[in-house]
Amino acid sequence: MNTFLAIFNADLLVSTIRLATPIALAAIGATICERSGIVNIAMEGIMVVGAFMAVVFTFLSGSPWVGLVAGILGGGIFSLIHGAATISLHMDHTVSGAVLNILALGVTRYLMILFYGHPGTTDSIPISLKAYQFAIPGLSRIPLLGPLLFNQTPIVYLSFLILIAATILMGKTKTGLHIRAAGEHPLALETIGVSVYKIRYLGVFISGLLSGAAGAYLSIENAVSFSEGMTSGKGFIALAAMISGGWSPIGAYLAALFFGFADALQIRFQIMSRVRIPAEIFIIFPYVLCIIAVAGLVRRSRAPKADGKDFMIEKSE
Amino acid sequence: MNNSKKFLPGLFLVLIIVFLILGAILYLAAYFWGFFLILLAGILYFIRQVITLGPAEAKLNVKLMGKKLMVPVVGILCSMILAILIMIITGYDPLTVLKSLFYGGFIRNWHVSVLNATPLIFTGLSIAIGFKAGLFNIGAEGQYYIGTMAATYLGLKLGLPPFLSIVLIYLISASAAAAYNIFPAVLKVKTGAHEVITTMMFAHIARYLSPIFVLANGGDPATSTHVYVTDEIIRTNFLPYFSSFLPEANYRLHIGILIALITAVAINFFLNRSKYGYEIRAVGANADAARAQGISVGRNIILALVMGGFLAGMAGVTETLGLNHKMFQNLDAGYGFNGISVALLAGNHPIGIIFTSLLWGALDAGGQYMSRTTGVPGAIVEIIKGMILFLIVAKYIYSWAGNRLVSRRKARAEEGLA
Amino acid sequence: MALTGEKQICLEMLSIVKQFPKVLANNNINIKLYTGEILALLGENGAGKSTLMNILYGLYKPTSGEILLNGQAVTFASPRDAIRHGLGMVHQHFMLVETLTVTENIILGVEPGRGGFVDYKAAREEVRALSERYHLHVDLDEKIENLSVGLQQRVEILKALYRKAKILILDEPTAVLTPQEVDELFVVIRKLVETGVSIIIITHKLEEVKAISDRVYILRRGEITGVHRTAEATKAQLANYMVGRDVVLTVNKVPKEVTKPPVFTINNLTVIGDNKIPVVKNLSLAAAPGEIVGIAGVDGNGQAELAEAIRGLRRIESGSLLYKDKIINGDSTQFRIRKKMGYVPADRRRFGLVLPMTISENMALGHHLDKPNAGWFNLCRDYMQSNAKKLVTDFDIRTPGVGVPAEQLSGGNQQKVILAREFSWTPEFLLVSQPTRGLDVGAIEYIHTQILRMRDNDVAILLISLELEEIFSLSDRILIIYEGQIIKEFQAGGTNEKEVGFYMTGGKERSHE
Amino acid sequence: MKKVLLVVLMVCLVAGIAFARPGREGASTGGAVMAMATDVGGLGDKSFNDGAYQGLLLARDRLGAQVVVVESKQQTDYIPNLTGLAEDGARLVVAVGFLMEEAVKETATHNPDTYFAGIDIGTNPGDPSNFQGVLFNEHECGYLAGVLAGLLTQQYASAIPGKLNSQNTIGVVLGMLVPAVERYEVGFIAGARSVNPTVNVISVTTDSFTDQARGKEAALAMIDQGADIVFHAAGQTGLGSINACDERGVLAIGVDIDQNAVAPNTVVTSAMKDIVQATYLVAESVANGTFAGGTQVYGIDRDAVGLAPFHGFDSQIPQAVKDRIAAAIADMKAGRIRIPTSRAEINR
Repeated sequence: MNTFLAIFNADLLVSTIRLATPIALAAIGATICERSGIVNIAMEGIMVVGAFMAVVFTFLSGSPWVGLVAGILGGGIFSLIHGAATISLHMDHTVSGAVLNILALGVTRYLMILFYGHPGTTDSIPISLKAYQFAIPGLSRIPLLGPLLFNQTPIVYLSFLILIAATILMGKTKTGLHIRAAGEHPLALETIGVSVYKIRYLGVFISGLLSGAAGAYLSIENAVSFSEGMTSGKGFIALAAMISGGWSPIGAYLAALFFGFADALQIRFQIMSRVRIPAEIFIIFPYVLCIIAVAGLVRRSRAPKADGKDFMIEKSE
Repeated sequence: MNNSKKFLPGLFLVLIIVFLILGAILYLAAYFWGFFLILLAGILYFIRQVITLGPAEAKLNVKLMGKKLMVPVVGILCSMILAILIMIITGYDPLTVLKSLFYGGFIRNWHVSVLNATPLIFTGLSIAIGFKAGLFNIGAEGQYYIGTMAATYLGLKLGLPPFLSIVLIYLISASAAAAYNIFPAVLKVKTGAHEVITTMMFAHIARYLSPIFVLANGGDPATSTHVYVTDEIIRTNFLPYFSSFLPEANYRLHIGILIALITAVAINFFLNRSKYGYEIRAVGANADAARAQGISVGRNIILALVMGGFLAGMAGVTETLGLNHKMFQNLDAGYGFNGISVALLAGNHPIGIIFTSLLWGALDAGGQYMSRTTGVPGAIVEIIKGMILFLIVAKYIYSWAGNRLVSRRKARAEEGLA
Repeated sequence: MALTGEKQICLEMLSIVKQFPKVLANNNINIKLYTGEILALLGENGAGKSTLMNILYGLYKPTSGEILLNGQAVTFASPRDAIRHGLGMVHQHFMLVETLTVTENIILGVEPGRGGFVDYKAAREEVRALSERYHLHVDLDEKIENLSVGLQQRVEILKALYRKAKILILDEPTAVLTPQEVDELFVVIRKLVETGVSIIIITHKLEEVKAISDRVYILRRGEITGVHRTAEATKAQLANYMVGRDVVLTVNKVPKEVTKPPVFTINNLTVIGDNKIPVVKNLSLAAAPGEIVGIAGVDGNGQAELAEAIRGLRRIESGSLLYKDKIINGDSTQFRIRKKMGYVPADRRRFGLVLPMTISENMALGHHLDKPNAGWFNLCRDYMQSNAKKLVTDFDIRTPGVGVPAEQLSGGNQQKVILAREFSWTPEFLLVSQPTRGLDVGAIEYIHTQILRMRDNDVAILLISLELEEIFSLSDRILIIYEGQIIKEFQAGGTNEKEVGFYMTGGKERSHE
Repeated sequence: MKKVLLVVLMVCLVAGIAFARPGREGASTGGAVMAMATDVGGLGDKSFNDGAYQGLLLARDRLGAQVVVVESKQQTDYIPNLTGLAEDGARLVVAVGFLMEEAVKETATHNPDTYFAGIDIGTNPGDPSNFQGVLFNEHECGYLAGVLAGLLTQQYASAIPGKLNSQNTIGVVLGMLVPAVERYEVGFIAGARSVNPTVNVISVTTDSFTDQARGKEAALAMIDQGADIVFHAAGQTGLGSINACDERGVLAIGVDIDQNAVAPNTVVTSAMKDIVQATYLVAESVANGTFAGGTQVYGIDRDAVGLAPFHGFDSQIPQAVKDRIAAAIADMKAGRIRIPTSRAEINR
C-alpha cells in the first residue's frame, strides 16, 4: 500500500506535464480553429509533419531552434491545405481532415526516403531542445510547483505562454472577438465587413502552428529523432481534450493535463503491479477515460453554432 | 404488354447477369479474358436499354453515366500528372515508374491487388453506410479487430460441417463486431458524444486488448520460438480457394472477394432499394425532415453504426478464414483508414466501392512491385492516393476552376467588344 | 421628376442588374434617396428587394450598374466599404452573435482599443452614450440569446448607428414584431430622421408604407413598377403596382356548413419550449371535418411548439390531444401519419423535404414503410415513380422529371411537392403551417385553392399563419394565439383585420362590444 | 495570377534541384542477387532490419552479390514481396523479423528454387528444405546484461560515479510482448538476480515499437522509482528510453546492435545479437552451395550473442565485474546454467 501511494509524487506531476504538453498544444490550436467554425481532425497529420520538419531543419542548420521554427511553420503551412479545402473549396471538414491525415503519412515517408534513404526512424539530431532546459531563478524554488512550472524545457514554457496568449486572444482582443463571431454566426461578421474567410483561415493556421509545435515537441524536445508513428493517436486525444474542455483554451489545457495524468499513472501502475495483470489493461486506461470524458462532458459544453458548417456568401437563391 | 416484348429483356437480363458473374470471377482470378465477358455484358446492357427505353433515352443514360464518372476520371488523371511532376522533381523517371506501377498492380500481381481489396470493400461499405446516415465511423479498424478475434476463436473451436461452420462463423463474429459498435452508437444517441472520438477510442481499446486474446489462444509462450500468434484454425473452416476450381489461379486467392462483391451488391440493394435503407439515407440527408415524417433518428443512427460494425467485422472474418487462418499479435492492418478513402472515393456508393477498393489494392500491390523493380520509394503511392482523394472529394475545385475559366473568357470577350 | 425638390439627393442607384445563375433578380433598377427622408421599398417576396439592398450594402456584387453616393460613384467590394461610406443595414434575420453580449455585438468589427486589444471599458461608455442619445435602452452586458426580438432589433439599429450610419436600410423590420413594438420602432425611426439619417425600409406590407414612409418605390419581378409620394398614393394603387393586377388575392371560398363533430381536439395543452419555460399554456381548440381553423398570431407566441406537439415531435407537459376520440399524446409521429394526420411544416426546406433525395422519394416520405410504397423489405420503386409522375401532373409541379433531387426545384414547386404528398393519401386532419411563406403570388393562389379543395373534401384543417391576409382568405374560424394561449375566437366574416390585429398583440377583451 | 504561377513554378524547380537524386541503379553487372524484405519496422530501425542489411552489404563486398531491399508497409505486403523477389530471380531472400514467419515459409514452399532465410524465425518439422531459420538466444545476452546491471546497481555502484544510486533498482522497457522481447526480459531478470538476489527489477510494456514518447516516459517513471540502469527491448520506442537515461544521467543498455553511438555517455553496453554475421553466413552458404534447411540457433556458444564493448566506460567497469561476466559466459557455454526463456519460469 505504501508503495502504491508512493507513486503520487512530484515526479508524477512532472511526467503529467511532459505527456500533456503535445496534447495541450494541439488541443488549444483546435479550440481556436473550431471557435472560428472549422472542424479540425487533421491534428494528427499536422503533428507528423511538424515533427518531421523540426528534425530535418535541426539537421540542416545544426540548431534545434531553427528546427522548432521550421516545425511550427511546417505545421502551419500544411494546415493551410485544410483551410483551402474547407474554406475556399467548401469541402466537408471531417473528410478533409481525414484525407490530410492520410496525406501527411505519405508525404513524410516519401521525404524521409529522399533525405535519409530509408523510412522508419531518422538519425539522431546533434542537440535537442531538452538541452536548453532552464530554471527561472527564484520561482523554481517554490516547493512542488517550482520545479514543475519553472524548471522546464523551451516548448513546455512555450505551451504555458500559448495558453495565456490564447486565453487573452479569445477574451480580450479584436481578433478573438472576430473568431468567436465567425464560429457562431459567420454571416453577422461578414455583414459588418470582416472577412469570415480570412478569420477562418487564421483559425486554421493558428491551429496548424500549434499542432506543428506539438510535433516539434515530440521529435526534437522529448526525443532526438523522428519515427513514423511517433504521434500514435495524440492528435485524436487532443480532439477529445478540446471537446471535454468545452471549447475554451484553459479547459482544453486542463483536459490535456487530465489525459496526460492518466497516461503517467498508467505507466506507474504497471511498475507497481506485483500481480501478473496484462499490461494492456493499464494501457487502455487513458482511452477509457477519454470516452467517459467525451460522453459525460459533451452535454454541458456547447459547440460553436456554425462549427463545421460551410460558409458561402453568394447563394444562388 | 405482349409477351415477346417482355421475354427479350428478361433473356437479356439473365445473360447479362451470367456474363457479369462469370466474367468477374475469371477476371478476379487473373484470367484476363474474363474481361471480354464483362465487356459483352456491358454491350448487352446497352442493347437492352435500347430495346426497353428506346435509343434516345438509352443514349442519354449512357451520357449521364459518363458525366457521373467524369469527376473520378479527371481526378485520377490530374493526380497522375501531379505524381509525374513530383517524380520528375525528385529525380525519377516517371514513365518507367508508372509502367511498373500499373504492370505490377493490374497484371503481374493482380491477385495481390484482389487480396488487398477484399477487406477494403468490407470496411469501405462499413464507413459508407455510416456516411449515408451522416455518421463518421472512423473506428472501423476496431470492429475489424473484434471480428478477427471472434472468427479466430470460432475457427479454432467450431468443428461443424464446412459450409455450415463458415456461415455460422461469419454470422456470429460479425455480430460480435456489430455489438461492439453499439456502445458508441448508444453514447451518440443518449449523450451526443461524437462518434469520431468514441469509435476511435473503442478502436484503440480493441487493438490494445487483442494481444491478451492472442496469448490466450496461442501456442505455449514458454516454448514458442516465433511471434505470438494463435494456433491455426481448423482446416475445414478455411474459405475455399479459387485454385480449387480454376487451376491457374494464384494459390492464395480465396473466395472472400466474391463474398465481398455479393455483400456490396446486397448493401447497394439495402441502401437504395429497401425501405430501411431509405430511412437511413433520409436521416443522413436531413435528420429534421426525417423526424418530422415519423422516422426515428436515434434508431437509424444505431442501425447504421451496428451495420457498420457488422461489415467491418466481416472484413476481419474474411481475412481470418481466407488468408491468415490465425490471428497475429501485431495486427496493424490500416483497413479502417483505407476504408475511409475508398468510401469517399466512391461517393459512398456500394458498387463504386468495389472499384475503388480494387484501385486502392492495385496501387498498393503495384507500388510494392514498383519499389522492388525501380527503387522508387513506395511512399509515392501514398502521395498519389492522397492526391486522388483530394481531387475527387473536393468536387467544388472543378466548378471553381470552371467559373474561373468562364469569367476570364467572358472578360476577354468583353474586352474584345470594347 | 423632382418630388421633393428642396432636398438633396444623397444616394442614387443607377441601372442595377443582378443576374443569379438561374434568376434575373434585379433588372435595370434606378433609385434615388434624399437626405432625411424615409423611403419605402415595396414588393412581394422574391421581387428583388433584398437582393437590391444587399448589393447596396456590398454583400453582393451587381452584374452591372452604378451606385452614386452624394454624387460620387462608389463601388463596394464588401460591407466594410459600404459601412465606411456611412451605410447601415438591419437585416431581416438579425446578424447578431447570440453568445456575445450586446456591447460586443455592437462594436464587432470596429472595436475601440489599441494594439489589437479591445478596450471594453471605452466601448461600453461609447455604446451607453449612443443608446442614451437615441433613447434606445438595452442592457449592455446581457447576451443576445437572452433578449426579446424587439430588443435584438434595437441592438441592430444601435450597431448601425455605432458605425455612424447616415443611411440606414431596414429589411422587413416589422416581420417579427408585435404591433406595440412596431409603434416603438416607428418612433425610433422618426427620431433618427430628425438627426439627419436617411432611411430605406424594405417591406411587403402596405399599411406600413402608408404609416411611416415619405416616398415609396414599388418592385415587381426585379423591376421598378412605380414610384410615389406616399401621401399621394392609395393602397389599392400600390397593391396594383406591386402584383400587377387589380386585386391582391382572390380565392373562391364557398361557405360551408360544418355538420360533423370535431375529429381533432386539443384539451388544456401545455408544452415546454427550448428555453425550458412553458410556451404553450393550457391551450384548447377543436377542428371538425370540412372546416379550416386559422390560428393567427405574431411569430414566437408558441405556434411552432404547438405544431411540433401536434406532430409528436415535442413532449407534452400536460393536457391531451384527442384524435378520432382517442388520446394520442404518447403516440409516435409515425403512428399519427398512419392514422392520416397530415402536416405541412413552416420551414419546408428543413422539415418538409429531404432536399438531396429525388422527388419520387420525397413523395413517399412518411409512408415509405407502408404499402403501396414498400413491400415487407423493399421499396416499390415502380409504384413510387408512377405515383410521383401522377402527382407532378396533378399539382402542376414544374420539374424536368421525378428522378431529380428536390433541391433543384424552386420554392413554390417544393411546397407543391409537400402538398401533393400530404394530400395524396387523403388525410382526415391536416396541420398547415405557413404554407405560402416566401412564395410568389401565382403559387400562393394555387396553394390556397388546393387547401380549400381539401376542406371541401371534408378534411379538418388547422392553419397556422403569420399573414393575416392568408388567415382571412382561408379560415372558417379564426383563433388568436397570444403567449401560448388562445385568447379569442371569431367566425370568418365576423371580424376584420384591425380587430384581429388588436387581439394578436395581447389586447384584452373589451367588456362592451 | 500568371506571376503567382511563375513564382510557384520557380519554387518547384529550385526544390526539384535541391531534392534531386538519381534513381537507384537497377540490375548492375554480375553476381547473384541477394535480397531482403524488411518487416513493417523498415530500414533505419537501428535494430535487426539494419543489421540484416549490413550483413548483405558484407556479402556484396566479399562475395560480389547484388543487394536488393524491399520494404513492407503492412502485413499483406510480406508474401507478395517475398514471392516477387524470388520470381525476379533472387538466389537468396532474407525475411527479417518474426512477423514474417508464416509468409516466408509459405513463399518458400511455393518457390522451391530459391533459398530463403528468416531472421528471428524458427523452423518446425515439415518446413521446406530451402528455408533456413535463424534464431538467437536473446535470453543469453539478456542474462549477461542482467549480470552487469545487477552488479553495477548495488555492489559496484561507486564504480561509475554520478550515474548510479543506492536504491538497488533496475528497469527494463519492453515494446510489444513478442517472444524475442520476452526472452530478453526474462534473461535480464534472471541474470540480475543471479548476482544480486535482492535486486528490484521493474518492467514496463509500452505495446509499441515506434512510440518514442512512451518509451521515454516509461524509463523516466522507472528512474523516478530509483532505477539507475535501464535496459530496453523495444525497437524505436527504446530510443526514447535511452534518451530518458541520457537526460537523467543514469545508465542505459542497448539492444540488438551496439547502440553506444545513440548516447555514448549513457549506453554502457548493448545486449547484442550478431545479425550482421548471421546474415552474412547464410549468404556465404548460398554462395558456397552449403545451404542447409532447418534452424540455425545462434547463441553464446557460437559467439553470436553477447555484450557490446563498453566503449568509454571500459576503464570504469571494475575487473571483478568483467570477470563475473566472463564466468557467466563460460558457464553458459559449458551448459552449467540454464537460463529461463519465458515469464512463466521466473518469479516476477
